[in-house]
Amino acid sequence: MPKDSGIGAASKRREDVRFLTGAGNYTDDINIYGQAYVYFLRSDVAHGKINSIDTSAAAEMPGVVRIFTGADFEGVGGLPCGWQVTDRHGQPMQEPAHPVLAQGKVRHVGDPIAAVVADSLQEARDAAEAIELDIEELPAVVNMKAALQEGAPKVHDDLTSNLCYDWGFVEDNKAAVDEAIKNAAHVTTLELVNNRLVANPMEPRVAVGDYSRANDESTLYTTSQNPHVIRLLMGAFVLGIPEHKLRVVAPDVGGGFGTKIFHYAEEAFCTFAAKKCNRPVKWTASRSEAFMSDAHGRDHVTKIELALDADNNFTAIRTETYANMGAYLSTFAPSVPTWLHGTLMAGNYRTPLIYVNVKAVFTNTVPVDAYRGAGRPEATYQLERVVDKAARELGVDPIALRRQNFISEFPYATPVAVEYDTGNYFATMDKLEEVADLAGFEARRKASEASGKLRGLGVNCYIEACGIAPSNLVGQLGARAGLYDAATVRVNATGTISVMVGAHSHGQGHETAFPQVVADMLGIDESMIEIVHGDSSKIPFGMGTYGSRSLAVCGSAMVKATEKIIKKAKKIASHLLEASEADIEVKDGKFTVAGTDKSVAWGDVTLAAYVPHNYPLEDIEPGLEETAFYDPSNFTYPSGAYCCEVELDPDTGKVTIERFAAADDFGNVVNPMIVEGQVHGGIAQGIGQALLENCVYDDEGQLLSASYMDYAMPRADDVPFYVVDHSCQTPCTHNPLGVKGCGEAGAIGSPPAVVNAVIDAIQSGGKNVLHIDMPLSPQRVWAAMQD
Amino acid sequence: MYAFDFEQPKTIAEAVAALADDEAQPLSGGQTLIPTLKQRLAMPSKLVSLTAIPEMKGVCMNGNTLCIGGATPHAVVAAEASAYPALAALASNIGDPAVRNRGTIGGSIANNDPAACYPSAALASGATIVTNSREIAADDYFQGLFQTALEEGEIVTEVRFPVPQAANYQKFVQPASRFALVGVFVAKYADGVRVAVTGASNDGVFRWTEAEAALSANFSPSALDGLSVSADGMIGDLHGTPEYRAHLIGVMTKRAVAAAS
Amino acid sequence: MAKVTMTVNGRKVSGEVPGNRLLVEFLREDQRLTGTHVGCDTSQCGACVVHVNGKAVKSCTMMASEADGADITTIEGMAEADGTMHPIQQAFQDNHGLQCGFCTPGMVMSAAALLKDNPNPTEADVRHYLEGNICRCTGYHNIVKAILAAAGQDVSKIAAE
Amino acid sequence: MQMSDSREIAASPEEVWKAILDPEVLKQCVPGCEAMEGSPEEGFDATVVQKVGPVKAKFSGKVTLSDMVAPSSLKLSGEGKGGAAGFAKGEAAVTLAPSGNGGTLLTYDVDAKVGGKLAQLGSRVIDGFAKKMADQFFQNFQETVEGPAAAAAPEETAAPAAAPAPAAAEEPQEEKKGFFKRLFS
Repeated sequence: MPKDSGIGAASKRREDVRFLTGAGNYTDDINIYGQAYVYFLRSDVAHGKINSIDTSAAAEMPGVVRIFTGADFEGVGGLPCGWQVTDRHGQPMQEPAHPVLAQGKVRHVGDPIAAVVADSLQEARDAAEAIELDIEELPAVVNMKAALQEGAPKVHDDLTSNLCYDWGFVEDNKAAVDEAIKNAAHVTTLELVNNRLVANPMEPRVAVGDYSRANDESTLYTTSQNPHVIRLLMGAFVLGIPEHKLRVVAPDVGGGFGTKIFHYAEEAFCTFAAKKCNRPVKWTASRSEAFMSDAHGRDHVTKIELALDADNNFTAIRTETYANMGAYLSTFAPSVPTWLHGTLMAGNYRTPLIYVNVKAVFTNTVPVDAYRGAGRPEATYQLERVVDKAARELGVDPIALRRQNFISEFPYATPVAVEYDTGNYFATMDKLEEVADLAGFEARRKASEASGKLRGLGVNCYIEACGIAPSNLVGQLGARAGLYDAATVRVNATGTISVMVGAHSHGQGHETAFPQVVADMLGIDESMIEIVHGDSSKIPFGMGTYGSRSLAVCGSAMVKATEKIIKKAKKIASHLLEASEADIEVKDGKFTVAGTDKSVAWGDVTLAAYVPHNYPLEDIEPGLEETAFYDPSNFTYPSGAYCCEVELDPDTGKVTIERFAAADDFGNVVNPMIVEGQVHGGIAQGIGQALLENCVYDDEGQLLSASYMDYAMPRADDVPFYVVDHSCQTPCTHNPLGVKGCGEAGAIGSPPAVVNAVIDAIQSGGKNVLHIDMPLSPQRVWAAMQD
Repeated sequence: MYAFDFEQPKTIAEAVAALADDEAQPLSGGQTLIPTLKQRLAMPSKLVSLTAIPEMKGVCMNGNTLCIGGATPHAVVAAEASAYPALAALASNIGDPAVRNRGTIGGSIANNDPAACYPSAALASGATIVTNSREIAADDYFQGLFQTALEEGEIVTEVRFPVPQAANYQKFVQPASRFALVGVFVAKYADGVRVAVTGASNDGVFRWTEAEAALSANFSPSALDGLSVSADGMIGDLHGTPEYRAHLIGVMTKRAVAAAS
Repeated sequence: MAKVTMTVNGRKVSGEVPGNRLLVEFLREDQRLTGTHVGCDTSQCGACVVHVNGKAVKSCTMMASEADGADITTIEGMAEADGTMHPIQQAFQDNHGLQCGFCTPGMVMSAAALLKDNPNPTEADVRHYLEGNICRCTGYHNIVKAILAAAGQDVSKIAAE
Repeated sequence: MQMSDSREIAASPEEVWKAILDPEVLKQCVPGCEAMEGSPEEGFDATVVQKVGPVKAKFSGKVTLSDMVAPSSLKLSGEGKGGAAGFAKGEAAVTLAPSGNGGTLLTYDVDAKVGGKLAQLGSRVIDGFAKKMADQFFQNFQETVEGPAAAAAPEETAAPAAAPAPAAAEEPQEEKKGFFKRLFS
C-alpha cells in the first residue's frame, strides 16, 4: 500500500512551486551591484604555440576594466586533478599542468587564452576581438591510437608521450585470462566505440565572483554539484585562499549529470578577478561556449573478448580500452575508465577470470570526465553487447544465456575487486519479461512487418557500483579526497527542523525526499523539515552529489544525525515525563512512556531544549542540534534488466523506439515518484547516446558538433512512454536506509538494450549485421544494411 | 551581438528606403538571422524589420493562385493556406511552434538555406517571387547555396503559388537541427509534374527532372522505379553522406507521390 | 536607444533599449523577470518561450524593439494573483513533470500555447508540439503526462507498472 | 574539403604562370577579394569578404606561393583570420602542362579547412561552399587569362589596356577583358 507521507510515499516535490512560477534562483539570476562581466577569448585551433598576445589596443577599448592572460596566473596554481591512477608497472600516471588561462600553448579548441573584464558583456567581447594573437598552429592529435604512435605530436611537451597511463586490472590475473581465452570452446570478440557525449544540462555553467575588502572574504556563486569540493580544490590548490575566507554557493542548479562536478577555470578566474578588480565578476556560458568548455563524457574505443566453455558458461573476459582524456586531466577523469569501469566488468555474471587493460590518452580535444554513469555505462555496454553477440553466434536465446551465467549467491566477490552485497538478477529479469510483455513480441513483430518495417527486441542487464564510497578504499585506489558525507540536523525551539546536507540537489528532489526520511524517523509532518544545501557557509561539510550517492551516503549521515537528535530528545523527554530514558518511545511526533498514555509532544521537548527552565542541565547541554559524518563500508550495487523494442524503416535506416521497459532493484525506495523520474531521465539519455548524440571532431581537432544544430539532443518525439518497475528490492545491507541509488541506472542500462534491439531488427530482415557503432543514426543503419 | 540600430517601417517603400543605407540588413522573422547575429557572424549597421508592414502579410486566393505576403509567419500559412494543403502541411512542420510564429516565408525564400523547406515548395510549384521591384519565376530565382536573384536591398513582398491538382512534401529530418536532411516536394499540374529537392545538394534546392518526366507520364510511385540521383554534388556532413542523401531523394519522392496520388 | 513600451503580465512597462537588445534580455535584466531562461544560442532549446500577443515565441530570438506595444506573458504571469498555480503548472507538479526546473518555464508556456490551440491533444500531438523544447532531466515521460493531465485526460493508465 | 579538377586554358604555360604570380590577377580571381598586395617571393597580404546566407565575415591573411617550378607547378596557400568567425585556410597544388594547340592543361588539388565558429556551426555547408569558391576561383582565373569567350566577343578585345583594376569581384562580368590582352594589346 503506498504511504501518503514519510519513507515510501510519493510526496509531491516542494521545490516545484518555485520552479514552476519562475521564482527559482539559478546562478545567472544573481546580479551583484557593480558587477563586471568577463568574456573569455578561446582558442580557434586545437594545438598551437602562443608566440604573443598583444592586449594593448584592446585595453583601450570602452568599458574595459582589465584584461588577463596566462601571465597573470604565474605563481597561481593550476586546476588540480583529484585522482591519481597507478599504472600496470606501479608508476603514477602522467599528470600535466592545467593552467587557468593558457600558458605557452593552447591544447584544444576552446582553451581560454585571455579574459576581458568589462562593464558590459558586449564591451568585453568587443575588446576580446581587438586582442592581437600570434598563435602558431601545430599539428593536432585527435585519434587516440594515432596519438600513441611514435613521433606523434605531443599534447604536453614536458610529458614523455601522450599516454597518461597504461592500467591493467587485475594484473595478476592476466596470464590466467590469456590462457583461458586460448583454451575456450568459443570466444566472441567485439570491437566497439563508446561515443563521446556532451552532458548538456539545460542550464549552461555560470560563475559570479565577489570579494569583500572588509574581511578579505571571497564568495563564488557557481553552477556546481558540489560546492564544498570546489571550495577545497579552488581554495587549496589554485588560489591559495583558506577555507574560512572562501564561501562557495551553488544555488538552484539546472541539471548537472556529472559535468558540474568538476572545478573549472572560469570559476577560479571569477574568484581571482573579483579580488584583483575589486568588483564582482560574472561569467555566463553561452551554449556554444559550453560545447567547448564543459567536460565531455565517454569516448572509449574497446576490444572485448568473451570466452565460453562448451556448455556456454562464461570462463573469461579480456578487454583493451583506449580512453580519451582530452587535452588536460579534468578533476576526476583518471578514475572513470579505471576504477569506475574496470571494477564493473563482471556485470551480473559469474565469470571467474577477468582482465581489463585501459590506455588513457591525451588528445587535442576538450577534457573528458564523468558523465551520468561514468565508466559504468561503458562497462555495461561492452559486456551486454558481447553477450548478445555470443548468443547470436551460438544460436542460443540471449536471455537464457544471461540467466545461465547470473550470479546467484550473495555476497559475491567478483574477480575485479568488488563485493556485491545483495541482488536478485533472476527476479528483475522475471519482472522485466512480465512488464515488457515479451510474450506479445512476435505478434507485434508481425504487425510491423505488415507495414513494411522491421521490429527488433533487445534485452540486457546491468549492475552498477554507486553510493561512491568508502574513503579508505578510494584512497587506496588513488582518490585524493575522502568520499564520506555530512549532515547537521538543527532542531529549532518550535520544533521545525533545518537539515544542512553536503549533498546538492540539481533536479533530484532532495528538498522533498530528505525530509521524508527525517519525518518518518520522528513521526512529524514533512513540512516541518527543510533542507539547506549548496552553501559552504551554512553546511558543515559535504562531498556533493554524483554517482547516485546523495541518499546512500549523505542520507545516511542525516539518519545518523537524526538518531543523535532522537537520543538527546529522549533524554529531555524522560526528564519532562519523569520516566526512565529506556522506556521512552518516539511515535507520531510524541515521546511516550512505553506501556502508558503518558506522553510529551515533540514541540514541548524542543522548546525545553531552547528554554531550559525545566531541563536536565546537569546531564546535557541546552539546544538540539547534531552533526554526523558518514563513510560507508562499501559501494551499493543497484541492478536491473532493461528491454527495448524498436521499429526500423529499412528504406531510410530510421529507428523508432516503440517500447521501453526497465525493471530495477534499487533496494529500499524513499520516494517512488522521484525514483521513477530519475529512471525516465536516465533512459532518455541512454537512448540519446544509442541513437542520436555524438560529439565529433575533425582530424585537425575542430569541433564540428558544437550546437544543437548538429548535436542531436533527444526530444519529446524521439522517445516513448517508458514502463519502469522497482518492485524487486534487495535492500543494501550496509547503510541504514537500505537504499542503493537510482540516478544513473537508466543511462547505464539503456544503450545496450537499444543497440541489441536494432541488431535484432536488422537480423530479422535477413541481413547478417552484428554490430553498428553508436549513435545508430539513420545514415549509419542504412549504410550497414547495404553491405 | 555587435551594436546596431533597429528600424521598423510600416510600408514597403519605407523599408526599401531604410535598406538603402550601407550595411543595413532586412530582418524578417529573424529565426536564422538573430542566432547568426548572436554568434557575431555578421555586423549590420542597422536591422530593418519587415514584420510590421501590413501590405506584406496575409494569405489569399487570386483565381487559382495562392498569394502569401512575404512577412507572413509559417503558422499563419499552416492555418490559412487550406487551398493548397500540401503547402499548409509543409508550413506546419517547419521548425517548431515558436519558430513558426515568428519565421516568415519571405525570410526563408530570401535566405535560401539549402536545407530549408519553402524553397522546394516554391520551385516545385513554379511559384512567382514578387519583390518590391519585380516578379521573378522560381526557376530563375534560386541560384545555389544561399544565393538568389535578389539584389542588395530588394525584398520579397509576396510569393504566388499556382495551386496544383495534387501535391505532397516529404521531409526526412536531420536528427539534430530538424531541418530537412532531404525534403522532396512533388506537385502535379495539368501540364506536367514538378519535383523539387531540398536539403540534399551543395547547390541548394533543385529540380529532379528525370523524375518529373517519368511522373508526368505516369503519376505513380512505380514510375520512379529504376531512377536514381547521382551522389555527385550532394552534401556530405555528420548526418549523411552524399550517397545516403541521393538514396533518400528516391525514397522521399516515392513517398510524396504515393501520398499525393 | 529607443523607448519600448509593452504590457508584461498585465502590467505596463517601458524602457530605453539599444537596437540589439533581445526580448529575453529586456525581460530578465531590465524587468528582473528571471523565470524566463536562456539555454542555447541557436533558438532550439525553448527555455526562453514566452507568449507575445498570445503566441508562443522564443524570446531569445526576437528583438525587444519588435515587441514594442505587445502584450507579453511570462512564466511569472501564469499563476493567479493569490499564488494559485495555473492548471498546467499544477499538473506539472502533480505528475513530476520537472526535475531541475530550468527548461520548465518554457515547457509550461509551450504547453499553454498547445492547449489553447488544441484543448484535447493526443500523446503524439504533445510530443510533436514540444519539438522546440528540450529537457535533459525527465526523459519527457512526465512532461507529456502532465500536459495530457492538464487537458483533463485520465493519465493513470500511462505506462502503469 | 578536398577536390581535384582540371581546366584547359587557351594560353601557353608561360603565360598562365605569369598570370598566377600577379597579385592583380589573384585579386580579380579570388571571390570576394578586396585587397591583394605583395610579391610572389614575399607572399601577398589579402583581405577577402565572404558572405554565406546571413553570415558575412571579413578575412585578413596571407597568400603564399611555394614549391615553385616555373612554368609547371606551384603551391598556392592562403590563410585568413575572420575575427569572431574563426579562420579559413586552403591550399591548391597547381600543375601546368602544355596541351595541344598551344594551350595549357591546368590541374589543381585543393584542400580547404575552416576553424573556430565556422567549423562549429557551418559544417553542413562548408564543403559545398569551399568547392564552389575553388571552382569560381579557377573559372575566374581562366576567364581572366583568356578573356571570356574571346573569339565570340571581339568587341571586348577593344577594351582599353589602361583600364583600372576592377572595383569589385562580385561583379566579375564587368571585367571581361583578358589578362594577356590587357597586358599586351
